[in-house]
Amino acid sequence: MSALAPLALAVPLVAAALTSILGAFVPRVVLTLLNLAASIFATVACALLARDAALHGTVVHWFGGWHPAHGVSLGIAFAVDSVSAALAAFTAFLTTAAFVFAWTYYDKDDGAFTALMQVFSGALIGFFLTGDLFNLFVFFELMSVSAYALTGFRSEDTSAVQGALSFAIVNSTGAFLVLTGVAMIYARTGALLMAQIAHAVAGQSDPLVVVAFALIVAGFLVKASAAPFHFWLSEAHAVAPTPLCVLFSGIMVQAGLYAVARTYWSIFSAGLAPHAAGVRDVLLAFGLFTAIVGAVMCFAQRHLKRLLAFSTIAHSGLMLCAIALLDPIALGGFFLYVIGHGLVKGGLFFASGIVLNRYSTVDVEALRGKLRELPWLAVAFALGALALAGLPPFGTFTGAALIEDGLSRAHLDAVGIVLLLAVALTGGSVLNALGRMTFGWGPDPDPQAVTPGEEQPETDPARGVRLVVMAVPALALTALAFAAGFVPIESTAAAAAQRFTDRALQEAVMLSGAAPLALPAGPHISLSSSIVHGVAGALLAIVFAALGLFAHRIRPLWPALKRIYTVAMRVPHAWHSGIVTDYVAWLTVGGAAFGAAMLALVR
Amino acid sequence: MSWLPYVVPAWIFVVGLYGMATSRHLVHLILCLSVTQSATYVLILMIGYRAGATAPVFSDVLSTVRATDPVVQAVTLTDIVVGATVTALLLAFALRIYKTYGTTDPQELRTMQG
Amino acid sequence: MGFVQGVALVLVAAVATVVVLVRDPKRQIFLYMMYGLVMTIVLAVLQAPDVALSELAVGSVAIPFAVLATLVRIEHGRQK
Amino acid sequence: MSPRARALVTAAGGLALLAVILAGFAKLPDFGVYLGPYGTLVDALAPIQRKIQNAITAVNFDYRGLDTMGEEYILFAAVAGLTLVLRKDRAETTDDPLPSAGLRGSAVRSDAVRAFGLLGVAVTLSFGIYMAIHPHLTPGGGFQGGTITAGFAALALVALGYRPLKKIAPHNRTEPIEAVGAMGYVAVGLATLAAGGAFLANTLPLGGSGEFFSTGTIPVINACVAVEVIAGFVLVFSEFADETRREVRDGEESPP
Repeated sequence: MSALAPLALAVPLVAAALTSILGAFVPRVVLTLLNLAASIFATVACALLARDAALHGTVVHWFGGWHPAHGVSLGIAFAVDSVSAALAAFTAFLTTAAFVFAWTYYDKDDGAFTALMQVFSGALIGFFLTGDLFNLFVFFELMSVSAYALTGFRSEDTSAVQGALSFAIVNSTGAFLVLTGVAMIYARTGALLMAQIAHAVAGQSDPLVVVAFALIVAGFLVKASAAPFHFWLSEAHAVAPTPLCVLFSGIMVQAGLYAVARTYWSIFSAGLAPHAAGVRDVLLAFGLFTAIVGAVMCFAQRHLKRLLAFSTIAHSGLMLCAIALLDPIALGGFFLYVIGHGLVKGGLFFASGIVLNRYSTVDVEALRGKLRELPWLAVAFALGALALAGLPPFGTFTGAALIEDGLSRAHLDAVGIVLLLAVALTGGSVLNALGRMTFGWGPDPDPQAVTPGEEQPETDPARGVRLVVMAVPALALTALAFAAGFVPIESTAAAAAQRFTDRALQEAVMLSGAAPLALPAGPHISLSSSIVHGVAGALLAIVFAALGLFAHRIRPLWPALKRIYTVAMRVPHAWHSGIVTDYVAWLTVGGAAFGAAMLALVR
Repeated sequence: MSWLPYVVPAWIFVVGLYGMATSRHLVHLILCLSVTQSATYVLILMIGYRAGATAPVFSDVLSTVRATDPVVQAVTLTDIVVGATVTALLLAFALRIYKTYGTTDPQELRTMQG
Repeated sequence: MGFVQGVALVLVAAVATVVVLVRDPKRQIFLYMMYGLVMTIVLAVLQAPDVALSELAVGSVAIPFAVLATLVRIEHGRQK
Repeated sequence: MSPRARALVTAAGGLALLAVILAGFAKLPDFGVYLGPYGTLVDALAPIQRKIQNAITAVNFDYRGLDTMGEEYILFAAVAGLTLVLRKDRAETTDDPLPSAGLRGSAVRSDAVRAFGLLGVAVTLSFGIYMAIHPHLTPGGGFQGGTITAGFAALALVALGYRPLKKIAPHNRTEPIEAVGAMGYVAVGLATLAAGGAFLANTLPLGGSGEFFSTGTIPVINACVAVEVIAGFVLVFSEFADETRREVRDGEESPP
């Protein structure tokens, strides 16, 4: 069974190289089928690993056969628990959907796009499965570099390369922060295997450990697009090809958050557990700030892909809060939310890809009334919007319910309300855009407003079979997000998260060769009390959308309202200046603030 | 105060960040990024250094002289080569931006505002 | 810490500062090549010959080549 | 932000970050003290376990071979992205081709330059290849040797001009070669897995210490890395050279 772990990584990588070698010689359909087969294989392999890890405990593969001796590891290991395998499987699944969508989406493709997508997917799989800190960094870099290359891929679009450059500069800097932290902890422990580092730093919480933790987490938060490290995300999403956006918003950002959880639970909790309250407060502050910034900016967008990107930032803030609680049930909620949100956001991005393909624009104002031609697409958008707001039974609801449970147990109900407003606002933003695109509602666009850069159509408009091939993944993901709510998985997820946080068992399995344990039965969790919460989110979303669409009809109030809104939005707009050097400045300030807060509160 | 040498990589890291944030030319920005990256090489190799030790390359007979940490060197080695190709990728982006907008000043590129 | 190592480390920090503060890439690239050489020395005195060789090839040949090509192309565009 | 505000914000943030980082660095072991155990063990075990003289190579291609496999693919992805961006660009941009300027130094290339260039190419090439194929014995290996070998491409461009390089290494040949190098690495891992060992297990005979054919799979993997690195850098150099000499297509050096 443990051979499946390296295969799940190797097969996509071999497929990528083969695609690049054969690209010029074989017909495109062969390449697509090859890559679909590789992605499906990776999905199945990771799903089997997840099942095996749940039934029999952590699956460990020692690369090169270098089993540790006397508690010291010479090599690298994949330490596959049910959570990491499930996220890897979800990555491969989204990649499969993206390949289906891209099949007819691009008229021509010399294989480079497909090959890079496959490398990106393989990097994410390795990132989730590895149990070695430096290896985690290598896959982090591989994921990043293939993502930069893919974002610059559509370089016929005038702004694509600029988005790719901002993306690359900010994320590379984040990676250097991670590497600095890794080097520091290596200096202390002389180990790179997570379990071994944890063993070595047990009970230590001096400034070296705290700063190393802060730097590693800050670097991963850049990928997770936590404010004020988030600026690159909306630019990368605005310009990246649609199938790629699905992976960016659906799993890449969440991979950064996963790494935060992994770093804390598998390594640093050994030393920082007595100071958990400090860690929690810092992460919670950044998470809340991110959720608010993302939601507010989301509502202000008229470029559909940027709108969805800012909604991802808001939801990333919510997920960061879930991790920040350092509570196994909320962590289980985070894992479920990743899947639920990934499905919903994937469906929304595919839907906007269809809009872009058909109308050559994703500017909401230019699309006024157009979506009436495609009512099924409008319905998909509406369902996605309500799911973003947390309406049961969508998958996002289950995750949010567990997170909310954790918040109320920590007596942080006020935080829960702010987060509810934030996600409702992202749902409202999509509904607001939908009302304009479908019925032409809403005030006339402000002629002085900045018009988004002209979008180049990614390809010729698709009709007939080609449109169906694109519609299938869009509708299937939304349908799956709906169906996910009926799977009674919350108790298993909590049990898996509990196991994820069990550092002592990980150390025993990895270092002393102890037998891994199957997942225990999870705690009983009742979701019914959260239904009110979820419905309230959806209703709030409708209220927000109505405000955006109809507030201008309240004649006496409208000028004053508009003025307040414009003035209030001046600061966040100025902050998102589009200038990469500003982003580096904010990254410096944010990194310093994060590190200083950790130093001050964790003692 | 024996940690004083570690001020060097910390300084290079921060000064590189400062150069990036105040840059007025994309090529300058990319070179500053590469300087920031080089701070990590210095740090990592300093951590693996052992006073009086030789490089971890042994001649025919196993010497009794201690050697430095080969792990940090292996890690840095691959990183340098990879860093070079990433720098080249960024330069390609910069060139493309120049051809599109006719400017290399990052502060004049604000089409993504908002 | 040996004398040679101390000097090399101070030198590399100083050259890094200069490379960053020289704003004109056409002059900066030559300083950058020099930085590559100083870095090679630092890596060598840290007993890392393999890494030093890589840095020499990358910092003094590969990156400057790509940068010079980019600058030539940009300069050509400016002249028009 | 205005440039001045940005500089101030970054300076303040940078100094704070410096303070944070130094607060952590202050607790590092003193410079010159390495506590281990990872490196100490590898130094002690590599010559015995792998009959290898260069412990760094043992880490790169054996103990932590998976890291290097990842790095190979980073190289692959970066080069693929770079060629995509630049090539697409040249096919689409409409601005005038360059005049006769650029890195190759123009049409007036004296015989002396050619001769020295050739000499340089020969020396770099042989030094680079020597380094690339002896990683297990001396300093050097696929990465270092590969970059230096590829340096010959840069020299060849400067000294001889563009067409000789294109003849030796046309893009449509270099790109698949690069991918083959990357795939070869994974293939070694898959082969050892199929043979019943772990992924990237070193199952070939180790040979005697100091022999050319020794250390098991390490030379095989090293060869893959060397191929990938050389091809990757040749592609980078020639793509950037292409940028400076667009006149080839319609100018002096077009084929008769």
